[in-house]
Amino acid sequence: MITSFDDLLPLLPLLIATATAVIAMVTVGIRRNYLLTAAIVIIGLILTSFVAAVMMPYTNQQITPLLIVDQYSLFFVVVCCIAATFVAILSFPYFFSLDDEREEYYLMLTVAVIGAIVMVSSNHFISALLGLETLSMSLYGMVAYPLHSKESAKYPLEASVKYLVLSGVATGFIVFGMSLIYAQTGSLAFSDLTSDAAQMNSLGENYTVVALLMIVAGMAFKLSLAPFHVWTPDVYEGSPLPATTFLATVGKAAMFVVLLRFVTISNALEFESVVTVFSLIAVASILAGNLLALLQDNIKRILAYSSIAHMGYLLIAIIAGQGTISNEAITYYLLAYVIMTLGAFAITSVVSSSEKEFDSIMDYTGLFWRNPWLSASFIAMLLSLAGIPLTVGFIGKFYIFMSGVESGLWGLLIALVIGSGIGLYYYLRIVYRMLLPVEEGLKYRIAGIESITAYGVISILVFLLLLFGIYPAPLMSLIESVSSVI
Amino acid sequence: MLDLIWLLPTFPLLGFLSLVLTSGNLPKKAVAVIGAGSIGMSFLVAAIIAAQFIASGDDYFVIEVWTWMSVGEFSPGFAFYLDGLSLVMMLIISGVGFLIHLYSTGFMLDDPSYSRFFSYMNLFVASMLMLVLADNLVLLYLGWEGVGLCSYLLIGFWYENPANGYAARKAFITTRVGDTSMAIGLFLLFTQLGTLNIQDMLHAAETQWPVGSGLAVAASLLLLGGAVGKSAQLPLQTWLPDAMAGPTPISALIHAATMVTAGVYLIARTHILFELAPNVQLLVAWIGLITLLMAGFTAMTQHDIKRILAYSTVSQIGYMFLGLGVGAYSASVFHLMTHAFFKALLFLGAGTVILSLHHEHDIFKMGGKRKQLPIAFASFLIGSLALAAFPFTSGYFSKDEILIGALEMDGPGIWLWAGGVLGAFFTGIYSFRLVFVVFFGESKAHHDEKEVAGFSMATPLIILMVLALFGGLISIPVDSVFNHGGEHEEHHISALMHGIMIVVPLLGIGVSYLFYMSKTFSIENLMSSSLAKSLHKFWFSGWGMDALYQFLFVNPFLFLARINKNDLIDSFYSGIVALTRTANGLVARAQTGQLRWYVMTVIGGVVLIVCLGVLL
Amino acid sequence: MASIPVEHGLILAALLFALGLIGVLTRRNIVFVLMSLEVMLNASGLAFIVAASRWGHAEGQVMFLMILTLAAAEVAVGLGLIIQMYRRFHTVDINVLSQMKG
Amino acid sequence: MILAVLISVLFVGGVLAWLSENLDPSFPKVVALTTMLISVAIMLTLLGESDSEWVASLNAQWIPRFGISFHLAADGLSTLLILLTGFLGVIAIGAAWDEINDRSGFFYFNLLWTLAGVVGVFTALDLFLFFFFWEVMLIPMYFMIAIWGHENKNYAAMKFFIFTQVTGMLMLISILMLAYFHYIQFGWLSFDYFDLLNVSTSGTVSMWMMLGFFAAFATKLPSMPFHSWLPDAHSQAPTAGSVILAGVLLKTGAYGLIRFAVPLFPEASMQFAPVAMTLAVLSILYCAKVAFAQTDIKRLIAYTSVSHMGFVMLGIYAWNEQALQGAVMTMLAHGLSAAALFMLAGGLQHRIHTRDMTHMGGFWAKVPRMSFAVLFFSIAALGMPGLGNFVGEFLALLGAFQASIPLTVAAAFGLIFASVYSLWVIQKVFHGEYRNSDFDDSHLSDLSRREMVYVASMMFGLVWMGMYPQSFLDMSEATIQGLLTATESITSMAQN
Amino acid sequence: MIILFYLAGAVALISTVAVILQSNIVHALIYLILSLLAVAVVFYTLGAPFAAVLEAIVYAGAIMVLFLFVIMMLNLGKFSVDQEKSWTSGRVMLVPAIMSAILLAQLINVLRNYEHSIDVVEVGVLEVSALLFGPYVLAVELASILLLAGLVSAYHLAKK
Repeated sequence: MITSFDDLLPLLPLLIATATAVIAMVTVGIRRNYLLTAAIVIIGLILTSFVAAVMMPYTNQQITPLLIVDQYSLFFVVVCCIAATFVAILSFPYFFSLDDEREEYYLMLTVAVIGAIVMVSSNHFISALLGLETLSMSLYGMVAYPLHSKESAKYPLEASVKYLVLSGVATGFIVFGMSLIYAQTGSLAFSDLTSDAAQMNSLGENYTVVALLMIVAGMAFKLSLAPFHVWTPDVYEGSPLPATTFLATVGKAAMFVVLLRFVTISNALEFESVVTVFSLIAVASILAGNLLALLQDNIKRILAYSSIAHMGYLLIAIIAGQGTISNEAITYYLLAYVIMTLGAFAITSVVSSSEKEFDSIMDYTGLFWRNPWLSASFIAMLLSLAGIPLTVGFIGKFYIFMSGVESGLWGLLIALVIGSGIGLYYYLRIVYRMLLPVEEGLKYRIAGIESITAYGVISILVFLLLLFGIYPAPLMSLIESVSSVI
Repeated sequence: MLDLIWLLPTFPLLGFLSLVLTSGNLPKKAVAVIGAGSIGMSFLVAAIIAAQFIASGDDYFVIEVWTWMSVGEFSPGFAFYLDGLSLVMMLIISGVGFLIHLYSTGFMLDDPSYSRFFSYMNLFVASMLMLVLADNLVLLYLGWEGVGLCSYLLIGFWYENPANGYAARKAFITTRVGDTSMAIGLFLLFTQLGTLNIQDMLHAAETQWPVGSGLAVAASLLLLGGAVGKSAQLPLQTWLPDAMAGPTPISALIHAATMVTAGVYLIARTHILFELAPNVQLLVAWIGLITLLMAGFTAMTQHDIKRILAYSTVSQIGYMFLGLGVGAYSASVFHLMTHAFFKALLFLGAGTVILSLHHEHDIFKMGGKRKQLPIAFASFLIGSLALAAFPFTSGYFSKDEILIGALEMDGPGIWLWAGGVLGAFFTGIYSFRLVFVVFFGESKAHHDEKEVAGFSMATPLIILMVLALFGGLISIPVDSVFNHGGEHEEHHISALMHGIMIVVPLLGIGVSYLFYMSKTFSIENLMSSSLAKSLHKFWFSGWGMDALYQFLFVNPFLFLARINKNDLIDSFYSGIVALTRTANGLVARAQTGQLRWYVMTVIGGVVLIVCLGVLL
Repeated sequence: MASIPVEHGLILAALLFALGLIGVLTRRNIVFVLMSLEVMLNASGLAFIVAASRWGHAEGQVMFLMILTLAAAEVAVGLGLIIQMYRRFHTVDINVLSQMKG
Repeated sequence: MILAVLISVLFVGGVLAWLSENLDPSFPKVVALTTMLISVAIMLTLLGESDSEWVASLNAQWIPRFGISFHLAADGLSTLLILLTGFLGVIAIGAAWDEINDRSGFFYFNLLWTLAGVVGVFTALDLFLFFFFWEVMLIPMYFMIAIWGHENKNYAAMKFFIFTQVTGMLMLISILMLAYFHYIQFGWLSFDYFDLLNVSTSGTVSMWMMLGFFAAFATKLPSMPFHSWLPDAHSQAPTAGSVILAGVLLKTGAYGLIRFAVPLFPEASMQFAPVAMTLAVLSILYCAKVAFAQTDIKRLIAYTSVSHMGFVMLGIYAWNEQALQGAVMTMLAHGLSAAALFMLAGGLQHRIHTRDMTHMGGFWAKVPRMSFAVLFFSIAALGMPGLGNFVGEFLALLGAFQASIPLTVAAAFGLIFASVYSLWVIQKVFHGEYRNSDFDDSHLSDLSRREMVYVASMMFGLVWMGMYPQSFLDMSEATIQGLLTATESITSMAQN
Repeated sequence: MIILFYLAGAVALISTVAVILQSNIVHALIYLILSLLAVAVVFYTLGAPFAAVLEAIVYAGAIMVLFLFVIMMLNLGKFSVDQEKSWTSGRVMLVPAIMSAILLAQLINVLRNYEHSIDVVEVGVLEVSALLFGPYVLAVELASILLLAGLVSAYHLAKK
């Protein structure tokens, strides 16, 4: 129950985000102006992240049973909001010439961020569900956003329908699983499922395991872990690039935080069969993701498949949950994943627009000689995804390895090695394309006045990628302190 | 002056370097001066050193120029060791070497690669001197490999013809087999005795190993492997006849006078080791004997003037091995020296013949060249007499000593002696077969050619003729090397035996005369039977050894190389790649794009993990 | 008061859930698919109500309300998509939505 | 501090070379050469200091969370290899001087960055840092092959990268395990070499950890059965790339074995030594045989490299003074001879646009100086005494003989095979009759003056190594003695 | 009450089966409404009258009417009934049925042990409201955001 100003204060980021949504909505209602809406949203999101960052050291408070505002959630509020800001900035040139009403997109984006903020702060079924669905609901809209446009290149409708139906099924599983757990524990908050109180119903372990796994299955779907990954490439490909970016970064990160909190609080790893299933899922995701990407020619699909594999890597750290650094590993890797995925998509989206997306690797032939800067950024992102030193992706992978070693997950580490080995192939394929001699003139514009900010975003991301890859110590100590609260 | 012994290999080395660095830009006259002059300087120094050494009366003299490498206990140096044996060797090498260089200045005059020729020759002499002067086995190995390399380079000197290249490679690789054996022997010696300094090593072996001990046998066998490779003895003798592909002075210098005797030198140098392994030493004798007989047979069947000489070289080195095997070391070294004289003479004579007759090698296309090629005739006559051990020529003394050594040996000595005498009979036949066929009888072709023999070519021939005739009178100062301890034994050989040894070569010459000069007997008759034909063919091919090795080693190697050109292991990795691709195909088939199938996989996945969760 | 075994209520929910699944899996008409999804969500809601009454809580009913909200929103968006799909393809067959694959 | 400066000079020089291309296309090579010469000058300052102890040590905190520090230092062995790197760096720039005209800025950038990574590898004393440099040198090398390579460059570059990267990850796992053991035994995390040396490991675990390191190093070395990336990489790489690859990059594997794999896990290494030595012997013989069958000249040389590096591994796992010194000498000598051969083969390819030996023959008449150079380095490669390779291989075999007689005897057969393939190259390319029906010989010219300088300097190096190897042996002696002393108790235990 | 629970449950099941088997979409919708109403009765028997009322009004009422509107808009006639029949054959049903059956079997398997009877206590609108406007007030607000998201998305997607 919110009784005082003290209870409200920790909600400030959420409130600012909501206010942003409201202001944006009202502004659209009064007068449609693309630039204005975008500006409002971007400023609102920056403000949100700024406030969250300022609050981070001081705040650790449960607000009503629904939300926990601690350093960890605030850290991810910052991550999600900054990522969303970047997406918003990238969206601006992308949708600039869309022959449709463009302002609602920003509205959806803001609402989706609210969903993400709720998710990262939730330790309760209701808030988790509401946050998740708020995010998904906006994403349905964002994925299908350009469907009225005549020149819309891809298949936003198909992507959106697929996402909606499959996501609905997954939500069904999550909700049903929650109801089973609620029937067992009588509590809607995340709670320890191994405690005596939880087990007193003489339901046996299997009941708990089934309930847990149904929830996990639903979450795994949202994280596109194998065998629930089939939707990923189609949705990534069909969506407009900024929406894909958002889905791949904020959507995944927020969901993973929920999974982490859920697994940690419920002590799910105490059940051996759950650990086994997690391990199988991890191995399957790593192999399936990397194998699927192997001969793929579409960059969005490659990144989709690679995200499957990356989620598999992250799951290793979840499984290593008993260790001391697995939470840090997850946090660092998630951050790394957000940075590099955002970067990779940012570059594809800079050359694309809502009329024409350049997402085949053939389109990037010889980019290195045309625009070395852009292409070098892309190579950096890809190498980071592949986990090569000097990049944040390497430190992330280092963390995962460390947590795996600490918990002795040799089988999973071998899968990780094999997966990364396969992964190199398709990342390098793209790199190699860019290094080939220039063919006919470029099909796309690589610089426009409206893209200046997008280039700014890319530079910031490259900077972060290298900074966190070469001098990760400050970030590590921050993450060490925020992860300790979980 | 003894301190300057390092100058010996240095002069030729400088000659080599200056010729290489100028890379063929010098005029031929300058090349000749540098090429032959450097060896001449060496010889001069060698002669002075020899005189001083003998005058000093010391047993040996050592000087280390610098430490080559020092790793733990292993510290071979660039150190030279001079005693009677190396003294003889260095004199032969620099002396005969100088004569052959001098001859070459004329012989090679028309060759466009004049400078290259002399650079290799100089390098050879430098290496060979290094070999014989080395005070440790590693340095000896340096020279050993160096002469092998020069041999390779010079056999393949006329590189346009692939056959020459083949012969060169064959020579190098065959000897390398022996070298490898020797290298392993070095490892063994160092591991067991802790040093590779020859004298220390021998001393240590003497004190540590009892006679007949396994280690001594192993070590001496491994060294023997090196020696038979270099000296073209069984079973590694096949390369030498092919090595005749090089220019004739090469054959004279490397494949007759010096390099091929390196094996003899090695065994003589390390004879203490061999004495510790009497069985191996006996094996040396038998190898020598069998080789000399086999080569003798083969020499009688050849047509190529140089190949006949090559087989005779193999055969003569067989004598030296025989001598080493029976303990007549100084006899062997003595034969080594005389052989150097008369075989160099024969080869250089053959060179004159070949050059005069426009590179004609087949003796049956010559005939009656006595008048046309007088100097060559004289060389051949004297050389062949010495070769056939005609009484009181140089070859007679040395061969006699070896045979006497064999006779003095207990046990199988008499058999070895008998074999050696039989070999001498063959020697008589094939050496004079050559003389009779080439210089007597009717002239069959090449009627008009004049003998090519300028001053530079004639002088060495004449000097060598003298040496071949009277070289047997030289006494070599090797007693201190071989007779450690015991007094020199007097020969107690019956007159009958002496008689046999004198008569048998003459008989050989006589037989040869009957067949090839007076035609009393006809070769054609002899060859009419099929057995004789196949025997002839068998001997002609060098007892089928080439074919055997081709079958045993070369073909399997080529076969293996051919079938595995693309690296089997690489296919393993290609297999992994193919597997990955197949896996990709399999998983990609799940991405149908059909929504209902997607739902199916999702629900199937839930069913799967729920079942797994319950069952596990 | 009468007493109903909890498992019966939950099994009823599970049955309805399974039926919903079958519906999603088998129907090609997208409207049916959406209806089946509603069945599934409704089944989950039922499960919450059953669990709530097992504990005598009101919280389960709050959750039910949230599911209701969620279902409503999903239907709204879903139907919006169906309209667009029909406009474009003049069919409600979901198999037309399979242009992306591989 | 010197080392940090050295590495930074290379990094910065690389960037400058790239940027300078915008000013004038001919600038990059000048900038690169200048950078390289400055680096060599810096390297030479190490010489004065290095006798036995670690010099130029720099130890700064980097990632305190994991006890990772930026720890660089050089001892005799490192200094030797750094000098080799510097020397071959200059040579490589020379090799590229005429060959690379296209986008040369980026080329020299990659070249210098690879060298920076290599220097880092040779000097890093923190295992994380080591791994970091280990990977850093891959990427520019990948670019070099992928951009300036020949017809099959994509495949070759990819193969190179994947092989080294995958095994590198295995090594990373081992490093982490070791660090974790340190944590368990001492209570704090550390990746420092000297800290990790104190970790006592035993049994199966230590064997697995050792194998992780071994996999990475054996791939880089390369040894059977991890060698198959090398022929492709070499044959496709541009000349300078081959020079660096053969001359320096392979040596990092051997260096890793000497510095890390064995000292960190002496017990496991001793147990594993027979296997490793067998692999080494197999490499020597098998690859020599495969080399003989090749018709692509660069591929052939590549296989010979594998064969020669087998001697290095043999020497390392024999683990006694002669063997180790032999391994080090072989590394140095092979660095020069293989680099030279690749440079000459590259030059040949540049002139006649083919590497297929079946099209060649009789070049001696056309290009005598080049032929002589190839002859010289082939002879060196086959282990001619008086040249560096002999000293290395002889010492390695001599040492190995004390460890295992049968394997050494088998390895010695490699000497025969070496002569078989070396002479085969000479025969195919330079001897025989000249015929130019198969290629365009209009550019077939003899070595230029500049090339002569490079070739001569390498010849001089080999002769120096062959005639007076003591100057090199002395430098590495202290290191080797130190390693032997450190592992003495364990090795002697294993032998009893 | 108990009988009513089972009766309503049976009705809900049967009508749901009808929904998934029906070819005529309007009929299916009406079965669905019937099913929802039956579930509403179940809610009531379990002592949740507020939920029952909402189920009837919002679910069976509002949402289903939304469906009906759309079906009318799409104007799916006789043709679609035949099409539906051809789409739903026994073969298509088989695998899904088996999979669902396995899942169901698992659920029943684990639920079997749940030996607890509900003592039905009525938890009415008061208690629920107290929660909604007490500790769960944020949930209400968030639900509004969720609806906002749905609203905006649906608005954008469904417009002409």
